[in-house]
Amino acid sequence: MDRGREDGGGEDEKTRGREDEGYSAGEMMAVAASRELRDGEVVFVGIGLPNLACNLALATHAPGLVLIYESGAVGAQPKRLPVSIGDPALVTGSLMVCGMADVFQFFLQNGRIEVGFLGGAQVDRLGNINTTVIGDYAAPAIRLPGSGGAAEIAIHARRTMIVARLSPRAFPERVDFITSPGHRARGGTRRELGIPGAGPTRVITDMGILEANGESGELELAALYPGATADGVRAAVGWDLRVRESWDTVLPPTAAELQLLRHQLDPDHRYL
Amino acid sequence: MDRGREDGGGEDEKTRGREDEGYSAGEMMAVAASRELRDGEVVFVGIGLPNLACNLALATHAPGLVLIYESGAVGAQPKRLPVSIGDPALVTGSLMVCGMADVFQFFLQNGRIEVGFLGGAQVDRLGNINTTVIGDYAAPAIRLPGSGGAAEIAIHARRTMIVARLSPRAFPERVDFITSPGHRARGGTRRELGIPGAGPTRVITDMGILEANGESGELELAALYPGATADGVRAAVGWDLRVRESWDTVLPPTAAELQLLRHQLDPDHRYL
Amino acid sequence: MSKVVSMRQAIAEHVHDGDVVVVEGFTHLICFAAAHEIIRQKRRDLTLCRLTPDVIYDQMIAAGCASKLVFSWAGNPGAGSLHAFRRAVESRPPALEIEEYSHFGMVARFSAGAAGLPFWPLRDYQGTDLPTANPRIRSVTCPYTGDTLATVPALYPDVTIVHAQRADADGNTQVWGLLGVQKEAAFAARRVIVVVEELVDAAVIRADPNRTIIPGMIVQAVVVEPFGAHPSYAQGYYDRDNDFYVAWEATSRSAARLQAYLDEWVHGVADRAEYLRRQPDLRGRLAVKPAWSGEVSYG
Amino acid sequence: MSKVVSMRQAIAEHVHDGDVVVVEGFTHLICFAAAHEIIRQKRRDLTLCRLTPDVIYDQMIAAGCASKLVFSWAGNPGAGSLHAFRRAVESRPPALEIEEYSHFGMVARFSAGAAGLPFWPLRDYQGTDLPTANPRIRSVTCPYTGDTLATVPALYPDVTIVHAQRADADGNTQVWGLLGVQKEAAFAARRVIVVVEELVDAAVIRADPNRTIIPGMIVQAVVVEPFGAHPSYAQGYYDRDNDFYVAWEATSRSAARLQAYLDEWVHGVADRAEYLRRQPDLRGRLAVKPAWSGEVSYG
Repeated sequence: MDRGREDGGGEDEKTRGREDEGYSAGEMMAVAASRELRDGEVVFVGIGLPNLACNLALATHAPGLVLIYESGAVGAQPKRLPVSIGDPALVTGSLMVCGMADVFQFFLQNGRIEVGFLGGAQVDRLGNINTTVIGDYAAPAIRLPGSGGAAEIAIHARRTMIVARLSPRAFPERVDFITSPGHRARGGTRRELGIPGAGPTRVITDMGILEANGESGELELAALYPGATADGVRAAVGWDLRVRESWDTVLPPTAAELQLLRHQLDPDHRYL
Repeated sequence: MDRGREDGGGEDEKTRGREDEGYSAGEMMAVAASRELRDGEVVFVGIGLPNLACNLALATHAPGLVLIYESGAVGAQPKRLPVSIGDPALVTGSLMVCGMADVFQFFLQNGRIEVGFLGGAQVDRLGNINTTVIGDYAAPAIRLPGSGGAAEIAIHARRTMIVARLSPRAFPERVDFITSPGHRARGGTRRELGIPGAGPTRVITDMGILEANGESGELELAALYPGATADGVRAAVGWDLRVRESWDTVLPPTAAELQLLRHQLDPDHRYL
Repeated sequence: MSKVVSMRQAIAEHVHDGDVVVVEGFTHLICFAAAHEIIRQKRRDLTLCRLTPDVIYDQMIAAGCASKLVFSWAGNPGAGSLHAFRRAVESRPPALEIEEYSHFGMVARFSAGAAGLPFWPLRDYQGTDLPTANPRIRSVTCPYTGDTLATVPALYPDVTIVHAQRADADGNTQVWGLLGVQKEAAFAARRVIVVVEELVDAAVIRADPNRTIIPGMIVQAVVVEPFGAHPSYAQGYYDRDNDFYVAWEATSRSAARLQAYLDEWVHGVADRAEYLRRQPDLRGRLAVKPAWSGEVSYG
Repeated sequence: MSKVVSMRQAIAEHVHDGDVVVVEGFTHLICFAAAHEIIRQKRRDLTLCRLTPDVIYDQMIAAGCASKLVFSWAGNPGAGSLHAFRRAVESRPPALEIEEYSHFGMVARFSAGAAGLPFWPLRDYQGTDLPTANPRIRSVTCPYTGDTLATVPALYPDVTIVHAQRADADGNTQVWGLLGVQKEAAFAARRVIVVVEELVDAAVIRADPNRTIIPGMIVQAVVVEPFGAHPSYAQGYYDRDNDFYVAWEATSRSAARLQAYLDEWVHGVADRAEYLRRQPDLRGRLAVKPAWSGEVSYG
C-alpha cells in the first residue's frame, strides 16, 4: 500500500517545478497524472500523489472515474484526505466494501482494473520497479517495504502509471530487484511471460513524462513540463535516455486545478 | 439438497412401525436418528427426517447442537418446519449467513463438520449411495436428482448417518452409480482413496439400525426397533445381511419425543 | 447514467440464442420474471447453468429454450421431481445434453470464473462415479504435499441474471439472507443483468457499503421488477410460494398440463405486472412480518 | 457456555512460545491490546504473519518476541519505515528470518488455510524476483489450458487473533468496514481469539446474521477490550490515530526511544484499561460522528 509515498527516496519535491510560476513539482505531477485518466475508467488507487490525481480527475474531467483501494473500498468519496490506504474515510459513504480475497481475485486478477498506479525507489530503463531492497536480497543495504499489491497490479492492471521523482539513483539502468515487472523483466517480455496487462505505459516524473517505446519497451522522454529541458531530464536518469524527435510540452496547472488541490484535496499540504 | 426426502423411493412409511403402539415408522426413525447426535456437535442438516431429528435433539438432549444448512444458514432456529433447505425460516434469527463458497470450503472441506446426514434411492452393502441414476448413466431408466452436496458431505463430514427405508430395491448388493462413497468405493477403501471422513457409520432404517463393520466396512444389523425381527430386516435387504451375535433393541419413542414431533416440529405431519 | 431498462429490453439486448445463461439464486432470489421473458422472446439453443435447475429451468426446458444443462441437483426441493427435465433426459436419445457436478463442483466453477482462473482445486469426488460420467472433472498434484486434488474448469457465462432486494440506477446491488453463488456468478459473467425488488438512491447503498455484493461497474442492465422472483422468494419482501412448488409435481408430470401452464402464465401474459394482476391474492398470501436488522454506524 | 475471559488469560492459555501467530486487520481492527499482552507475557520464538507487519509487529520485533516474519508490505502506512524491522533485517547476520510474498500471495495463503487446501493457485509473479527470493512460491499446470499458474502454500496459524466491533459470549463475531483477511485468517487457524469493542446479546447477532464473519464454533476465547485496536481504529467506534503512526517514525528510528516507549506504554501498564487511563484525551481526540447504516428486514 501507500506506493505513492514510497517513490522519491530522499528527493525534495520543492527543488523542482516552477516556484516562480507559483506551483510546485508535486502539484504539476498530480495534475499531469490526473490528465492521464479517462472518464469512466476503473482505477486501483495508491495513497499520496496518485490519490490526489484521481480525486482531481473526479472533480474535473472524469466524474465517472471508479476508485478502488486494495483495502476493499470501492467507489469511495473520502470527506478528508486519506492518510493510509485503509483510512476510515474511504469506507464511510463508499459504494461497496469487500474482503481482500475479492479485491485481488474478482477485481484485479479477473481483469476488471483498467489503470493501476505504481511508484518505487528504483525504476529502470525497461519499466521494472524495485520496492524490495537496495543491494543484495539476503543482506540488503536498505530494506524497502516490499511488494504489497504492486507485483499483481503491475501484472493485471490493463495499464499502469508510474509516479516517481527523477534522479540517477532512482532511475538506474537496471533495478537491484524486480518487484513489479516492466516491459522486459526476469525471463523475457510481458508477452513471453504471459502477463495480461500492458504494463507501465507512462511514467509521471517531476520534470516530464516518460513513455515506453512500442517495440523495445524502453522508457523514452515523451513530454516536458514548462521550464524543464531534455538535457535536464537526461542528466537526472541513470541510463542514456532516448529523447524523441518531437516531444509534447505539458500545459501548466490551471488555476482551477491548483485551487482544488490546495484548498479542497490537500489543504494541509501533506503531499504537496 | 433435500436428501431427507430422496430416500424412500416408493416406500410407504405407514406400512411399518407400531401403529398398534401408537407411533409410526417415520417417528421411530426421527427419534432413533436424534439419539445418535451428541450435544455440541456441528451437524450438516438435510430437509425432512434429518431436520426433524436434529431439531428433536436440540429440544431434548443436545441443546448445544450447531445446525448448518448447505444453503449457508448457520445456527438456525426455524420458527416453522422448513420445506426446503433454503427456506427463509432458516435465515431469520440465525447466527450467521454466508455464501456457498464459504460453506463448502471453510466449513466442510476444512473439516469443521462432525456429522452429515445422507439419504438415497440406493444404499449398498458397503455404504455407497446412489442419488444419480437407476440404470445406465447415458441412458437412465430413472433419472434421479444427482449429488447436490452429497458427494462432498460423504467425503468430508467426520462421520455420516444414512436415513433410508428398507427394501431389496433400495438396498442392493451394489448401487448402479456411486454418487457418495461408502466404506469401499470406486478404486478402493476410504483410506486408500485419501478420504478424510469416517463415512456412513450408522444407517437409520424403518426397522432397525445397520452399522458398518470395523474391518470390512460391510453394513451389518446392529439394532432392531420394537416389533421388528432380524429375519424381517434380512428379507428387506438385497444382499445376505450379516446379523451380529447380539444386537441392541432400540427403545420406543418416549411420550415427550412424540409430543415434540407431533405438536411442535411437524404439526402438519408433512414428514411423519 | 442510469442503467434502468424494462425486462423486455434487458433480455432482448443481453440474452442471445446459443448463449451460456445463468439465472442463479439458491432457493432464494430465483428470477422467474427473467426466465419467463426469455421464454416469451423464444430464445433457443441456450446452455443453462445452475446448481439447482429448479422449477425455473424445468419451465425453460419445457419451452424449448435449452440445448444443454449444467447442474448439480435436479430435483424439486421438498416436492419431488422436475419432470420436463426427466422427460428430456430419460428419452431415447436424450433430448437434452447434460454436464453434471456436485454443488461444491459448481460453486468452484463459478469461483474460478469470478477469479479469472482457468480451474479451481477441491478435495472431492474420490471413490465416486462422477469423474467417469463427466470427464471435465480432472486433477492436479499439489506442488507442496504431492496430494492429488480434483479440479473443475472455470465457468464463464455469457450472461448472468441476478435477482436482488435492491440496487441503485448504476447497478450497485445489495442482497441479504441466503447469498448462494450470486456474487461469483456475476463476477464470472461477460454481461450482468440485475433485477431488483426496489430501485434505491445511491445514498441508501452508500449508507451500508458492506451489504453490496455486486458493484455497478460489472452491471449492464438494471430491471425493477417487484415480485420478480415468485414462486421463489425475497427475504424481507415476500415468502416462498411452497404451494406452487408442491403443485409443480403434478403440473410438470404431464407435458400437456405443463404446456397449458406456460400458455396461460408465460405466453398468456405480457409481463410480470400482468402475471401479478392475474393473481391478486399473491401479495397477501406471501406477506411476511418485518424482522428488523438494527443499525450500525460507519462513522 | 460463555467463552469470555480476560486478555491476560486468553494470551496465557492460547499463545505459546514457538507458535505461528497471526494478529490480522488491514489498517482497520489491528489488535494492539493483544500484542502488548503477548509482549508483557514475554512470548519468544514466535513466527509472526501479517500482510502488513505495521507498527504492531515492529513493537513485537523490538520486544524480542519474534524469530521469523511472514509478510507482504513492511512499511509504516503514510509515515515511513518500520525501523525495528529494518534494524533486524539490515543487521549482519540478519536478526530476523523473513518469508516474503505480495499482498495477493498472503491473501491466497490464508484462503488455502481457511479452505483446508494445501495450496492456492494465482496468476502472479511472472517476471519478478520474488520466486527467487522465496522458493515456497511454486507453480502448477492447468489441466484444461496448459497454463502455468503460480502457487503459494496454505498458512495454518496456531492462533489467530481478530479484533472486531462486536460478538456474543459464544464468539459469533460481526465486523463492518474494511474486512481485510480476518475471516480467512480465523478459519485457517487452530485456535481463534476474538477481541471486541462490545459484547452483545446473541439476539443482536441473530437480528443481522449476514454481518457475522466468524461463527462461535471456531472461537476459543472472547475478550472484551474497548479501544483495544488503538492506534489502529474500529469503524463506527473511534478513528485511526494517524498522529501516533506519524510519530512512530521518530520513535522507532532510535532503538533506545523505542525501548523507552515499550517500558512506559507496554511493560509500564498492567493492561489496556490502564493504557487508556493514562491517555484521558484519547476518546475525545479520536471520537467519530455517527453515520447510520439504516435497517433491513429479515422477515
